[in-house]
Amino acid sequence: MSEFEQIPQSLSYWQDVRARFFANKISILGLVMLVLLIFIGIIGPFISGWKYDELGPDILSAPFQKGHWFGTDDLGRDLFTRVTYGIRLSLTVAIIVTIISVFVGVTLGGLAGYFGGWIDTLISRFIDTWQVIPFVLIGFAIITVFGSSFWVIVAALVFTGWYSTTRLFRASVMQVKSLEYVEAARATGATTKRIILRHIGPNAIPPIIVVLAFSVAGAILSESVYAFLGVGFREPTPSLGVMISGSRNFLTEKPFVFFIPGSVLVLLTLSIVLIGDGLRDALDPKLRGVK
Amino acid sequence: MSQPLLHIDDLYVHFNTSDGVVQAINGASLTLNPGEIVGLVGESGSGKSVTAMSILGLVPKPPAIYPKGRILWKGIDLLTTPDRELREIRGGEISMIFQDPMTSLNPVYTIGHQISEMIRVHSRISAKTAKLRSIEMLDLVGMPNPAQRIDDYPHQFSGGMRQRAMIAMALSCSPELLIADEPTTALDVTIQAQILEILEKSARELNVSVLLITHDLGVVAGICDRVAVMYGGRIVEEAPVDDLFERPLMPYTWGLMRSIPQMDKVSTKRLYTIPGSPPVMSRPPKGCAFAPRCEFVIDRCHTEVPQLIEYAPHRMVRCHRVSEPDFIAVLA
Amino acid sequence: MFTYTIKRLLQSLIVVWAAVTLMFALFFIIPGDPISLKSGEKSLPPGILANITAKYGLDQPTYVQYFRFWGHLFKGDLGYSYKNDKSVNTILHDGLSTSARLLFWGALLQLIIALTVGLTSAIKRGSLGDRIGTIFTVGIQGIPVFVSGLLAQYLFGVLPFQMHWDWLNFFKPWPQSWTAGVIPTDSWKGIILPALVVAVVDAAFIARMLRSSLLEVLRADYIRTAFAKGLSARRVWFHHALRNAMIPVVTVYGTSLIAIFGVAVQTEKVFSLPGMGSTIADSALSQDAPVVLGLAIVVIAFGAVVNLVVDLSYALIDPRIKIDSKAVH
Amino acid sequence: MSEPLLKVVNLEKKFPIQRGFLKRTVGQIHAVDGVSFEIGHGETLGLVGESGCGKSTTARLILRLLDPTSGEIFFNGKEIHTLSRQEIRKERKDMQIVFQDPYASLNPRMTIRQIVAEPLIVHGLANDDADPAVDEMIELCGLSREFGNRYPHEFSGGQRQRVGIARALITRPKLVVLDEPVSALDVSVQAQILNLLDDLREKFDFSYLFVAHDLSVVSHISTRVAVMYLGKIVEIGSREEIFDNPHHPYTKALISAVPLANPKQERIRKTTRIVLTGDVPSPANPPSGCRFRTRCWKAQEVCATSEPALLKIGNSYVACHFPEM
Repeated sequence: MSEFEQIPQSLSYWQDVRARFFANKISILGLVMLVLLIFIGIIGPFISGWKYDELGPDILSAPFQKGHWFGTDDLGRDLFTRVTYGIRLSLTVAIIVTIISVFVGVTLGGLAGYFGGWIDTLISRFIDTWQVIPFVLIGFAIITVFGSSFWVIVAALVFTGWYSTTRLFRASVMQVKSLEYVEAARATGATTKRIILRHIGPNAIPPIIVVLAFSVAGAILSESVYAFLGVGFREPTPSLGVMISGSRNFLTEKPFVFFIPGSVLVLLTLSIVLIGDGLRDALDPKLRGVK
Repeated sequence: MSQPLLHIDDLYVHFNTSDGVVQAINGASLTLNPGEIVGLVGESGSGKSVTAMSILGLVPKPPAIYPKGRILWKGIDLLTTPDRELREIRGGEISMIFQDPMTSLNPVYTIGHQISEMIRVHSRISAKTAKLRSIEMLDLVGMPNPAQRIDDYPHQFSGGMRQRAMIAMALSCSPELLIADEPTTALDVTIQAQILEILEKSARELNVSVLLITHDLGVVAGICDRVAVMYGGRIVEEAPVDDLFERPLMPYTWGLMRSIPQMDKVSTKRLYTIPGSPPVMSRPPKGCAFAPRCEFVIDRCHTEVPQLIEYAPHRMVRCHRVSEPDFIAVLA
Repeated sequence: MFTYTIKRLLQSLIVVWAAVTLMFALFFIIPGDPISLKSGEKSLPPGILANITAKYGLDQPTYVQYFRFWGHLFKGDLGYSYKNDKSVNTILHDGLSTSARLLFWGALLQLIIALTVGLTSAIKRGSLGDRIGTIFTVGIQGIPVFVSGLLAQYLFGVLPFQMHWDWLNFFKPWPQSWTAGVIPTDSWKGIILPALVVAVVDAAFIARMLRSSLLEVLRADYIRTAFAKGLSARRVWFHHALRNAMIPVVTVYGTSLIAIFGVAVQTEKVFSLPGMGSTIADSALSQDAPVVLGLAIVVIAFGAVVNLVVDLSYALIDPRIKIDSKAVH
Repeated sequence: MSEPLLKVVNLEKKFPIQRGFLKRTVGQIHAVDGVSFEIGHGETLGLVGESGCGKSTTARLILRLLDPTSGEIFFNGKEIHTLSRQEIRKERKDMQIVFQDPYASLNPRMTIRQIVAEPLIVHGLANDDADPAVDEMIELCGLSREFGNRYPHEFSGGQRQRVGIARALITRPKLVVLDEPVSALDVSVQAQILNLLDDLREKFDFSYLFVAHDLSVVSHISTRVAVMYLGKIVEIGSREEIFDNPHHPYTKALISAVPLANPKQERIRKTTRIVLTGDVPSPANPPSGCRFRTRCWKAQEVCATSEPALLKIGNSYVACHFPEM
């Protein structure tokens, strides 16, 4: 049968996704950037020879002088050590926040999407309400009431991020649920568990992965914004937002104090956004088979 | 004999895609005379819609490229006509209706606005006159209460009524040719009967030529004067409608006609089947596009593309074996 | 359209009520302690303590406080600061004009940038400009507003000052002692830089959205119909494609107008503008709950109005919405 | 005569129309309204009608993919309408469905072999997709077993529909519901699938419920035909009776509207063709009495006031006050 000869080599969905992700130069750039930043974040504190809160005699010394690769801040602390700690802190907080947000999103979104009815109405209206509150206000409110400890900040970030994951997962489940192959699976006599695990789950996951990436980037940004405004982490915690906030007074004379943590923060979020963008294209079933 | 209205001359249309070059049309030729209703029949991917859209220059370039061929409209090559002149021909001399009346009308404007817009682009008349003309056209295609319904939006109409509005719009500037691309495929059979009746009646009344593109041989049999069959990007057979159905000469046409279940000859006999699937046009067969599925294939079919030859007056066929008397006897 | 407007208005009121209640609950589950704010660390005699508690109504049960709170709200009274004796209305009044100017220009610039970039990159899709635009619009999403604000100060203040590029300097006269960028906001040139910073982040996002929405609409059947009618490309683009492409964009623009407040807070801090945003951030910092709550209510109400306007303009763009709602009644 | 395989009595399905902020129910769509029919062993019932007539809903109700609002379904001696979700799940071994869209009805993350094996695994008839019965069924449906490890997107529409048929038949069901199985396919491929269905019926002796809008296809495959209009069966009878001697005006108009691939005959048919006026009314607000009366050329006053019952005329059952004889 000659018609079968035209069929190209068979790839599973994930093989195909991987191939398409790695065919995209920009997403590879993002991945390389992120890996480098994580690597620096892990080893940096061990190789710099300074502690992040260690006050030194050299105040605002320029990069590559007196044993400070990135120079020192106004208290003489080593910027390289602080920035590498900053990467660790940003990523740790962002990953914890994302895990909790996705957990909340998958649970609430899944409930609303799969069962519909009054559960869906309730959850959807709650999200509508939540949406008219600008995200900084939620953080302000929580931090006003509870102060700014690590877990309060995490909670504030979850409260700013949960509804977008919920909304997206709800839409995703509803879309997959209405697909004909799910009905086909029901028609074969498959159990609800099997339908969720084999048919709905695997097909609702791709959008979650994209949300995951953007949620991490969003949490890093929000954390730094809270820190910058003084309602997040505070001195001497080496958050990138704290460092940038402290650099404002030296913008004229010692701009590197701003540019170093600033560019690290930008590169960190940018690399994740680029990966997320690449993932979105690679996971899009409409683009499947397109090289 | 007078000049043909439309003459498509050895047209090639290719698409540059990420999957390679898709050779949608590989040398299609077709002639249309004034007042004629011609059917262009083919399955999905045969290139029939691309041919139709190429006439009006509606295929986006890129990805489309035109390596070869001409589309002569009253002697002018539409492929090289500058955009400004082409725009006057579009809608003014040649107009088109599409398969899906649900999506072919802009959802944010009223039907009246969309018809008047077309009229006013092609003639210098006032908005008021254009509106009156729109109502007149809707009345012609059998829309009830056209004066009121003209201010309704497309989503307030049924599929059949939208297709009527599309026909009214297409005929509003008195074109000489109407291209109908699968005009009834998305409609129910009782609505299809309405639309075909209106299409034929208004075309004959206004003396408009029609190029009717469809996959349904029944639709073609009902209203066409002449039929061209397309397969794998080429016209494989062209004949007056009675001749084609009575005595198909190309194995594809022959097979197609025997593979459709016939309601008037109720029988549980097995249908004739053409094996395999239509060709993938990014990797078309080297010789005759139908060769891999053909029951009567000979070696030459795989290596050499047959020419479209005039087998008898007005009967064009593209098949290597058409000159063998025995072969013709088998098909009959 | 009238019934639709009324229905949407009622919905907005319910949402505002719910959001304000949510904020109220957050603040008064664990009431902020005005006493310690007023007195510092000193312990007060019980009589004075009771007076202060009564002044802020904190001796009442929560539901009484809640109803009083709404009662005051209806009279337009947003409460009193714990920290100083100013009313929240006065505090609001002080910051409102600066913030309003910033947000107005920011939102306007945002729309202009988004439309220009989105449209041109869709029309010239695949061109070098489009590709640069795409990289730029993706990249900008990775830059927090306070960083771009400081960067703007450096590029349009510090650098021109040091290099004597006066034409590029937005900060004339150069401040005697540079702390944060103090910018003369009363001039047109003064507000444009912070407004640009406010505008640019979401403008990039909306531009991307508009681009993909336009490209999708251009594949629609009715666009093909429009070309087949003999319309010019310009007419098809602006009359037929743009209006349909705006339908999803309007929603995003609405959310971005709500989020713009968060952007404004950062911008005001970076440029040391005396607006509502800085006030609310500082009040949060000093745990001055009534001020945060009072200003938050104003912001939420603003957000609800924006949502309402967006929904109504949505109905104006897309006739399917208002007509469907009419069909039900 | 023995018990029929499937017996449907007075089947009804109403869908609520929900609107607004709190999703209030503002009306009902009466998709299926009192449908009764039987399918005998080895028989093929064609269910025809235009879009929105309720034919696909009927098919889903029989399989309990949708729960009926009221009515009874007897299948293979069991009362399907009373079964719990657990019990109906087991019953699906004996009643299967093939869907219209061969692109949407196959899970893109599963290989052909996994898709075809799923019903066996679900019903505990096989442990995994390595079961020889799977490859056998794949080949029986005209696909090569080497392609069992491939994914649906690599196949053409006709090939995917073969996969859908293989999945439906692997448990050797007694009843197979075919919901527009060939309407998404090209003409030349459609014949292949129709022949395959014919062959399989001969080999395994199932009953088919063949749902379609295309009368030519239905006339080819069915032994009996039921015609639906706006949620009701207007005529049901043997294939020959329906096509040679239709009694209901709607059936007559429907048959007359189909264009035949025969120019000479078409020219004659065109002069006598019954072209119905107007559109099908909304199922949310159907006409009183006979639902077809708004488009019927024979409608009288009585058609608006009283609903015609399905009565025996000749060898068919017809719901009309003024049937054609």
